[in-house]
Amino acid sequence: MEKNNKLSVNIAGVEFNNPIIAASGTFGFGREYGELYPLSELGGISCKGTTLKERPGNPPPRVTETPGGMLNAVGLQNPGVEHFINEDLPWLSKQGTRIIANIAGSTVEDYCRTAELLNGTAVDMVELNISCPNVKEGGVQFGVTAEGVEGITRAVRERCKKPLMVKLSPNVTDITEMAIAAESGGADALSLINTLTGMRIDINSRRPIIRNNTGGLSGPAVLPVAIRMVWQVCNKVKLPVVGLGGISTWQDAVEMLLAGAVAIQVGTAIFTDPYAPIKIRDGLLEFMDKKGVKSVSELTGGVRPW
Amino acid sequence: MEKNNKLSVNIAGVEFNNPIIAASGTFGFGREYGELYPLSELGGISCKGTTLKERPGNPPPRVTETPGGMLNAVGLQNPGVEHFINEDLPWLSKQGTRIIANIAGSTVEDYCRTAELLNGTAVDMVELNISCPNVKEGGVQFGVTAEGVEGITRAVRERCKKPLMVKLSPNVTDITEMAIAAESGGADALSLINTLTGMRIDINSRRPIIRNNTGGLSGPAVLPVAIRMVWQVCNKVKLPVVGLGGISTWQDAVEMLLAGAVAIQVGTAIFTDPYAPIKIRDGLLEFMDKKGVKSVSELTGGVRPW
Amino acid sequence: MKPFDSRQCKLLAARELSPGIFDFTVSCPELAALAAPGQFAQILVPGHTLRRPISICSIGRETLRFVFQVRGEGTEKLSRYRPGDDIDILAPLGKGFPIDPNKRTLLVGGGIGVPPLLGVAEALGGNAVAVLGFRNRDLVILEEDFKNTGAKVLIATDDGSYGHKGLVTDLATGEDFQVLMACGPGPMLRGAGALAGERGVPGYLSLEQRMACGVGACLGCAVALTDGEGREYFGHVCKDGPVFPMDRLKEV
Amino acid sequence: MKPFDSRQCKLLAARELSPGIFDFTVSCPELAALAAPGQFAQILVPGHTLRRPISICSIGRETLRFVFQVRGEGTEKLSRYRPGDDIDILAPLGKGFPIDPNKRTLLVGGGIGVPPLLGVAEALGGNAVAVLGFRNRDLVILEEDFKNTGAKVLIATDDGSYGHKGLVTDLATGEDFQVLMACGPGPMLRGAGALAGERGVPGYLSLEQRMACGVGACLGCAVALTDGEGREYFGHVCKDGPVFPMDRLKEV
Ligand SMILES: Cc1cc2nc3c(=O)[nH]c(=O)nc-3n(C[C@H](O)[C@H](O)[C@H](O)COP(=O)(O)OP(=O)(O)OC[C@H]3O[C@@H](n4cnc5c(N)ncnc54)[C@H](O)[C@@H]3O)c2cc1C
Ligand SMILES: Cc1cc2nc3c(=O)[nH]c(=O)nc-3n(C[C@H](O)[C@H](O)[C@H](O)COP(=O)(O)OP(=O)(O)OC[C@H]3O[C@@H](n4cnc5c(N)ncnc54)[C@H](O)[C@@H]3O)c2cc1C
Ligand SMILES: Cc1cc2nc3c(=O)[nH]c(=O)nc-3n(C[C@H](O)[C@H](O)[C@H](O)COP(=O)(O)O)c2cc1C
Ligand SMILES: Cc1cc2nc3c(=O)[nH]c(=O)nc-3n(C[C@H](O)[C@H](O)[C@H](O)COP(=O)(O)O)c2cc1C
Ligand code: FES
Ligand code: FES
Repeated sequence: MEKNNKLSVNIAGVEFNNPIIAASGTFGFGREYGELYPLSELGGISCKGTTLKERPGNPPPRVTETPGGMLNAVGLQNPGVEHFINEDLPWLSKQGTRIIANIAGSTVEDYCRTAELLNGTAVDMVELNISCPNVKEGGVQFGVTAEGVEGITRAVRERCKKPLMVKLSPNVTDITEMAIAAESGGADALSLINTLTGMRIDINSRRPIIRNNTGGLSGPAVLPVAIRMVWQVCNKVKLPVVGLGGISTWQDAVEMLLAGAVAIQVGTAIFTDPYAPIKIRDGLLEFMDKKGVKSVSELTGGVRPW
Repeated sequence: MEKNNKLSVNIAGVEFNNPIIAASGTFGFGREYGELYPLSELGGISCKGTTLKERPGNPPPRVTETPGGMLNAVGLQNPGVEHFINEDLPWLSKQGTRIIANIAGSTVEDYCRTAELLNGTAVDMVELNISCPNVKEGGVQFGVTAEGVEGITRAVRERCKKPLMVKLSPNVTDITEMAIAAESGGADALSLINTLTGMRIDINSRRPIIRNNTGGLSGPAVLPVAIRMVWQVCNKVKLPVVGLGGISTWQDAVEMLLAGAVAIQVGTAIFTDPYAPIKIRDGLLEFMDKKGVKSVSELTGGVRPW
Repeated sequence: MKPFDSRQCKLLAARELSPGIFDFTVSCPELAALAAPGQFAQILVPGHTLRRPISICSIGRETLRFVFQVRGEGTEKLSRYRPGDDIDILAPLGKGFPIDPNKRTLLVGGGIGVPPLLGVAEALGGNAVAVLGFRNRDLVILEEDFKNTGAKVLIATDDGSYGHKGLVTDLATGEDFQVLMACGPGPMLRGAGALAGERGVPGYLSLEQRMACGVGACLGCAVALTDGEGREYFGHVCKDGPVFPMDRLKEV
Repeated sequence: MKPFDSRQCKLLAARELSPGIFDFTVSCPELAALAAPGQFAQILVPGHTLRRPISICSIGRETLRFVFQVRGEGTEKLSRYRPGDDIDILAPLGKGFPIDPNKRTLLVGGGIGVPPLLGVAEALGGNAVAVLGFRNRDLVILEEDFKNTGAKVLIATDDGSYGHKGLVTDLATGEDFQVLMACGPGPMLRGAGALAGERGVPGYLSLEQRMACGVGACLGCAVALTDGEGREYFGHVCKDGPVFPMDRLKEV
């Protein structure tokens, strides 16, 4: 797609051709869906979460369906950040889209070193995943207290030369506290939401369907929670917010922008329809044309609360 | 329906004919759905939340649909506990089902006085709603900190002569903390979950669809969150737990029992199908017969985690 | 006997009346026997948590007729049903119009608010004047059906492409009536209410609100009412309405 | 050219082969042109977030055939599709069986694991022995289809109501083969693996796992594999499989 100025957005100094970003963990490193459309059609790709060292991930089953959504407990399976830099990034960086590295770890130092290794690379932005609920030491412990969020954000901020986006967990009492903490810690942007922790049980075997017992809920079911949290956060912090969670149609994307997001990520919807991000982008553009909206940023925060 | 011992359950000393209870706020005071089937078909009814004084509720719209669920912000419209006692309870108590009074308030003293007024009545159990997210002073402030939960539970416990069930909010970082706090405060049972706070926006008017801006998410979408929370809570406290949130089929009910619930409540599913509670009860019984389960309590907590 | 119930009803006939407006006749002897004009049904669209409220347009001996407009996902899916399919219908719900065939009745309808008045015209057995408004000629629906009831029928369109150009209430100028009943968009209801006020006759307005249960149990469909003493409170469209005496409404 | 894609495919023929087992032929020239035996499709059931993985049973010039069993909500809804309906299919996915028509191939199939082997038999052009197991006579499917490929076909049932009574692997006793390919329930796959081991021939097993993307992007469908040096790691059924050389599997 040619650059369309109506759709382009700037997030923490990084220019995105359009506000549609593939969500971390649902799009791999772009190779598979890259068979279906040029990745340059997307504003950006948030890559599968990567860690300092390779991780095997959780035993299967790792995914299952739920009403209007799904659970996953992949457990951060990934070949390690160096493999990402050497094997995936060279190809990815030639695809004409923005590359967001999504990083996770077990200790603050892990996070920092992972971020450092990305400093000299073609990555456009780092997304700090402090909210993965599916690994024992997957960072969620950093993501559910204000001190934890601020601490890890500050530590990574000091060693990371890329724009830093902090991805928040919805499994908290007050999401705005976490957002404020990330802001204080020096985040350049926020993304939310990650998955809500859930569980399903096979009534015949009496086993949890997900081998990890619990997994992360995503998909349309969580959309209202995501819209609410983005709206609350945007009322409290000045940082640009990338909204995600359950977006599967262009209407959902418009809602998310109106709630305050500068851009959106699409995750689970891609499993239902691999072309979902493209359709969302096209629908958004058509809506803007119909409503005479000149730039997608005009939609951001446009909700008029009662 | 005749008493069927296979299905009967005892919750905090109260015998229920079967473990299917209508959830508060979705079944009014029983009169409407009582036109469709004898209320004695249900194990019990948790009545619409009542407060010390009459409350007008929120302006409309109060409800809307979401993917796999709905939002509501009724705002505790109710005629006050004395009206409930004088006008609804006499009729309700003759219907041959267990009556749970769901109470809310703005101050601890409100809760206590409401509970006291119920002491001498035909109510079988009191459900403490400390988790209504849809009113400014609807009790949610008591439900999201351990101190708050323990404090209000203890205060009401002292003045309430009925078995006391505390209904927990899912909008917290760690539901088990709230459960433990309710246990310490003297609760006889727990019910969970209340609604997850969510939001939808009309993309044409740019207005939140719910006049209260945010509302509570319920329905199938939340089932995996509810199953997870009940499972977590049952691993931490000894109290009987009544599970609810998204149950719409007998399979969902079995899952909830396996996760640890002694009984279940059905809410939003009634809007989709007024006969849902009856169908769930019948399906549960059939499943038990097929599997040779002699008493529904055998299912409680039967999940075998990995 | 149950005053309402949910049933699987076979769709007997389906027709697109005008672009995006569908006319369904379903077989439901038990529900039809209970129904009165102005009541509504809660129609289940599988896969959706909330049923869709749709007014009863006309009541046959064993059938109900519904006319609905595609507005979103639910009505869109419904419009794809074909004769022979089963539809899960919860009906009849709410309070309809207080019909008195001895009183000359002005029926004021606008757009998709027109269908619920057809059952009223039928029940009035000719003692009605129906003033019906539409955006343009292509959107005019049910004119013949109204004429067949024996009612006097006057049509207005916004653009004048058919009938009178202008407001539907204009059409009532020369008419005599003892009671007014209206269904349609807010501004039209306000106009109808004003008209009833001018003429000093009782007015009944049919309202809409987002609903969950449809039966009065959830308190979802609030509407601000005033009681006899001017005290305000929230009533409910599904149980206290959808038809309200206009003097009970806090605002239209 | 795209190696896989999602398309709206018209259902051409639908048949219930045995109780609860359905046989669908869909029109999809582009996808059929890309498909190989043992690959699978991700079929969308509207209203469901995750597609359902179903193996390609047989590949026509412009069609694909799927045989599936109703197991839950998704397959139940799918079974109600009628010829003329469109089905959204993402295919062909994964790695199929490594077919060499010059090698005598033993096909070991059990129950709903039988259909994916039909395409293999067709591609082998007669150089196959198919040993197929079912619970009982009523559940036997595709026997004629396998015979029509020119393969030798032997049937076993658990209760002996048709063919040999007992294990499907028993049927291979007198057979000579250079490679073994199997699809079916876990115990049968283990038996087939053991058989290939005894005979010292390569074995290929088709596995199942719960999936989200179906294309290798989400890492949902993990399977424990071992590499050449015995090091263990998680591969993925949708991309590295569903067909695996048995010596790569950590366990069956
Ligand atoms: C008592 C009553 C009678 C009605 N009679 C008719 C009729 O005869 N013909 C007709 O075409 N329409 C009628 N409507 C309006 C009709 O209910 C809505 O157009 C319909 O619910 C829209 O559903 P959707 O899935 O297409 O839209 P969506 O926007 O996808 O619906 C989302 C949610 O909002 C609700 N909703 C959206 N618009 C309305 C509305 N205007 N009123 C109430 N709920 C709404 C839906 O029911 C659903 O729960 C009536 C409404 C009420 C309250
Ligand atoms: C590569 C592959 C090929 C397959 N080929 C066939 C085939 O040719 N014919 C056939 O009848 N079945 C086949 N299956 C199994 C088929 O995918 C499941 O029976 C089906 O997904 C069940 O869906 P449901 O909605 O009926 O069940 P539900 O239990 O309602 O499904 C819930 C979720 O679990 C998943 N699921 C449930 N069982 C399985 C399973 N056994 N494998 C993978 N996911 C599952 C569903 O896809 C869905 O996401 C295959 C599976 C795989 C992985
Ligand atoms: C299979 C799967 C894997 C995921 N892996 C990651 C991950 O590695 N890092 C991360 O930050 N989020 C991960 N997520 C969360 C998503 O990026 C996203 O926050 C969440 O799914 C909500 O968005 P959605 O409803 O659009 O999917 C994963 C989600 C899924 C479904
Ligand atoms: C319209 C509506 C009104 C509700 N009112 C109350 C209430 O008054 N008190 C309360 O404790 N919970 C109330 N709830 C929450 C339900 O009792 C229940 O906890 C929640 O809906 C989740 O269950 P469900 O998914 O089965 O509906 C209400 C829910 C709905 C949908
Ligand atoms: S919709 Fe439930 S009270 Fe009217
Ligand atoms: S299902 Fe996504 S990697 Fe296999």
